[in-house]
Amino acid sequence: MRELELYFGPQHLGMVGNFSITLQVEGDRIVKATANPGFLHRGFEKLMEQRTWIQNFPLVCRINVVEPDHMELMYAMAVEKLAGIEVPERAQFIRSIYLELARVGSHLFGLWAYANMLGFDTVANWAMYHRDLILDLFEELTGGRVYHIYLWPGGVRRDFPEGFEDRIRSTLHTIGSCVPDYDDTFFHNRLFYERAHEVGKLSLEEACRMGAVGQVLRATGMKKDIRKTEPYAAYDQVDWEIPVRTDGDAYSRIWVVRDEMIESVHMIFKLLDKLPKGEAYQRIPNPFKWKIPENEVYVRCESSRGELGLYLVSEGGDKPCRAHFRTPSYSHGLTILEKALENESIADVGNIMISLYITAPEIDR
Amino acid sequence: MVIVLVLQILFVTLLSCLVGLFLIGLSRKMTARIHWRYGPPLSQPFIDIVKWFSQTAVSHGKLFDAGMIFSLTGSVVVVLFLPFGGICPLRGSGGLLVILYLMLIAPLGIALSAGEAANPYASIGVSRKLQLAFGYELSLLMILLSLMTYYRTVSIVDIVEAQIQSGWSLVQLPLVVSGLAYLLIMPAIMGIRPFEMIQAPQEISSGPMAEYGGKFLAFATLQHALNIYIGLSLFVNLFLGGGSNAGYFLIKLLLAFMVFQVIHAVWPRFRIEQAVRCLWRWPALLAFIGLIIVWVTTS
Amino acid sequence: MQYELRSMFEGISTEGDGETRVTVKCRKETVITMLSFLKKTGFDHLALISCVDRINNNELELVYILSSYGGDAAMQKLNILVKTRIPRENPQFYTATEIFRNASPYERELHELFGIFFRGHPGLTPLFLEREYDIPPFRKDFDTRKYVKDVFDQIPFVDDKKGRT
Amino acid sequence: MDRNNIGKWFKSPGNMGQKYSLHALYFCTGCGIIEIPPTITTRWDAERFGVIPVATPRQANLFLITGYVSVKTLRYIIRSYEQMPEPKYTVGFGSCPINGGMYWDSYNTIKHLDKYIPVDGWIAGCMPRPEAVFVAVTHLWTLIDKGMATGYLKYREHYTKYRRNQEKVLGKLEWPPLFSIEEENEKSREKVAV
Repeated sequence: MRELELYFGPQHLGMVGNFSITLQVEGDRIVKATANPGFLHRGFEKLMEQRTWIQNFPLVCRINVVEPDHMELMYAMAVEKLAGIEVPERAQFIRSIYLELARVGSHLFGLWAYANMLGFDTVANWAMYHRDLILDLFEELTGGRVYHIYLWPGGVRRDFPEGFEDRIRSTLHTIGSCVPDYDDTFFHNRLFYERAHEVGKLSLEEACRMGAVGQVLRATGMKKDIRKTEPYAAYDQVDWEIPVRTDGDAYSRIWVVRDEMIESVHMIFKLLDKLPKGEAYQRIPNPFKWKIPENEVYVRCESSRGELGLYLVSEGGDKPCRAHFRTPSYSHGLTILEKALENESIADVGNIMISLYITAPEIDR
Repeated sequence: MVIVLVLQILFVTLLSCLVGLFLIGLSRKMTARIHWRYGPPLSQPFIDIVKWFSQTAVSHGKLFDAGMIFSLTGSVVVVLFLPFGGICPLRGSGGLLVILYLMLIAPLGIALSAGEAANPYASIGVSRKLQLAFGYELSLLMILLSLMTYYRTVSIVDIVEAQIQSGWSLVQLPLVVSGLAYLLIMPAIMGIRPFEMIQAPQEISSGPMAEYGGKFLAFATLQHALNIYIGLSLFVNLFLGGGSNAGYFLIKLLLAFMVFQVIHAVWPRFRIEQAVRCLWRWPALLAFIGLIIVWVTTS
Repeated sequence: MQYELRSMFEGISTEGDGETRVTVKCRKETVITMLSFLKKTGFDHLALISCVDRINNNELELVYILSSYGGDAAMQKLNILVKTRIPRENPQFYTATEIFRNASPYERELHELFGIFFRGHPGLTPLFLEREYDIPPFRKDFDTRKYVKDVFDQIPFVDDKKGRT
Repeated sequence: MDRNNIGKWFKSPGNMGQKYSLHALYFCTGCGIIEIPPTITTRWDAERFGVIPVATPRQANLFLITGYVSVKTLRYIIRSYEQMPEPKYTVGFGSCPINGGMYWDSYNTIKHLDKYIPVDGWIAGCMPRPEAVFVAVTHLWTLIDKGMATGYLKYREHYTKYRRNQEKVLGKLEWPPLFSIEEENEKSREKVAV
């Protein structure tokens, strides 16, 4: 049969983010897939070298538009470690609550993308609506819907407003009350199983060899989560479980996402119950004259896509010398995607891509 | 006499286009309501058609234009064979076999036209369309055979008249199984979910429609509207007793459409090989059983 | 851990708190053997390959960050930063793609942004960039502001009626 | 639909059709795309105004440039824009296509989008809220009504200049020009000016 070269993206309705895959197709089967990133490359890390430590905050959150909060956390944590700033306990709790809210929002966005891809328009619309409810909380807290710039070296920018904890609870109850509906129409739907089962399968060994992290790894059966192995913020203060499934296909990846969302919501409730009183931020030196001693640091956290890291070098100046983000989508999108797409049908390209949770801006930076 | 015929032809063509477009608008509104949205105005498809005709359009060759016209003509001719209430312009000739034959013209025309565009997504879409047709044609043939055996006629008008006297086919015992089979293949004929993989914008960039813009898209949408009308009208005429007048017929059409729309709104789409497997399993089996039942009871 | 490494390899120096981060500085010849040794010991996850332009010393510093998938809790906590320095002019290095499969895109990126040639890499094709640059853009002596002024600001507006420049 | 519009529908059906059925090309050019899903789904529901995303440029007549434009994306933006049937409208979404926004000193993003393709309207902000899309759409309606949304005509008229600007950034373009290029005329005009 004749081989055909097919361009999937960047202008494509099934493509979430500006990303392109070149497919070698034989009939309906994909022989070879080549990822083609770079449509969103802005040279962030170069731009960061030209701005002062505090000026970089608006920049880092724009690296991943779906989930800017973990990027802020990374940068704030790295600066704290370099400058030796302690974070008050209340700020740690607030950070955890805020990051878990962001995780739920990001997973709902992923659910929108995945459901939309398979044609579950109704579920997609619901998911987007519920994400908007979470964005409303963020808007009240920080003033921005998408980009918040809320985390700060030494804590958070401002404390929770009055009654905010109750509003978080009621919003999460609203979303949680719809979980049975989601289950009936989407997760327990036979067609979802038919479409996603045995698609884009990865074994545990392959996943480890190609550097999988996050729910791609957890769907293959490995119980690994940075929040447990190297706890940051207040994750070691409450009990929670790591959801795991063993099949390693798109079906189990989406189920892991669902379980993680529910686990996150439970975690927020526990954190809210334990929230201590006190200061929410520590004063930092004058940001205009702030110089950070010469050192280097590698920090990591668990974003909603997996292990997120930042390698930050200071040369004793008022600007960073070098910053390099280790983003989970990088190996998912460039190594694993090419492998997972081999011998799959054209109908499943978007299906696999979104189940791997790839966001293009994270790759390109 | 000729004038009456011409008037009837014009009337039915125009009305079926209008009904088809109205159904598309209704479908968009209903889907929106199920999505917790407000939805577009019901007249939105008409506005779209007006817009597309006012745009420039890029043609990709003579066959690109001819295929489109070919396919639209095929659909219009099928419509003329279907009774619209009491009106059926071409009542004397043909009947079910001709309809079955003519229904193949529309996909072929689209295939010719989209093939000329040389867009790989369009050709994938066309191959999906033909595979899907291959999936439901057999069941459709068996269902029509059982109807023809039961009523001992090939004329669709006679079948409608027989139903007016003796009640709907769907509630007559020997035909119930065939009716169920038709209900199952109905989404595939109309091209809605879970059999929407022909267009599947998230997978293959709306398939055969990928290269259509401007007036070509308008024609393609009209053809799609007619296609929906044909699928529903066949069902209403064959199983729901047609209609003694146009109003009654339209109400039945609308109710049948709404049932399928609800399915369309909450289901995803199959992969093409899953769809063909599914179509060859249950509907084909049911249609075969129905055929045997009818054959046993009538002989 | 640090003692073990120091006894096995020559000419390396290690530092770190021993619990979460360990930095290993070594000569450029030992890096590849070091990486494969560390992979066998259990540090089988390559988190990042980064590069720092030390323009004052006229050197490029390559940083490989490793962590562990399996292993006990203490080992999972540990990140190892393997560092080496290569000259800035005509920089060349050996590829790590045969040890870690996900090293390939990182090396392509460094090839593009820093101009480091990785010997033995299966395909060092461009990854991100569309235009070609005289100096690889992530090096310290590449001035993006000047570049923007020279390239993008020189392109004229199409209608000059509004008086914009 | 507004009853006052019936007269307009008879007078210029084409314009009214363009107004009430803006089909936006789904192209995630930048991070602004994050606000498009809320705009088209339950919370804001752009389909009320006839704005829906479509899959291919041939079916679209509204091009929302959502966010910064890198050099690599610009090539695909131009290709998509040239494939859209006329009349077509472009709206820049976010600060970055206006003047570079916060990437004013980045080496890989173009700063002024209207140097390369004509733009009919801008939405400022980073990130603009979904309501801003509706404001832009209603403004675009006014422009279409008054006959001022003529970006596509401008593209025809100044095609030589646009093409030259595009080639300055992207190098030699591999597709043939959409309209004729007046190479000699330009040269002779320059000579006269000299």
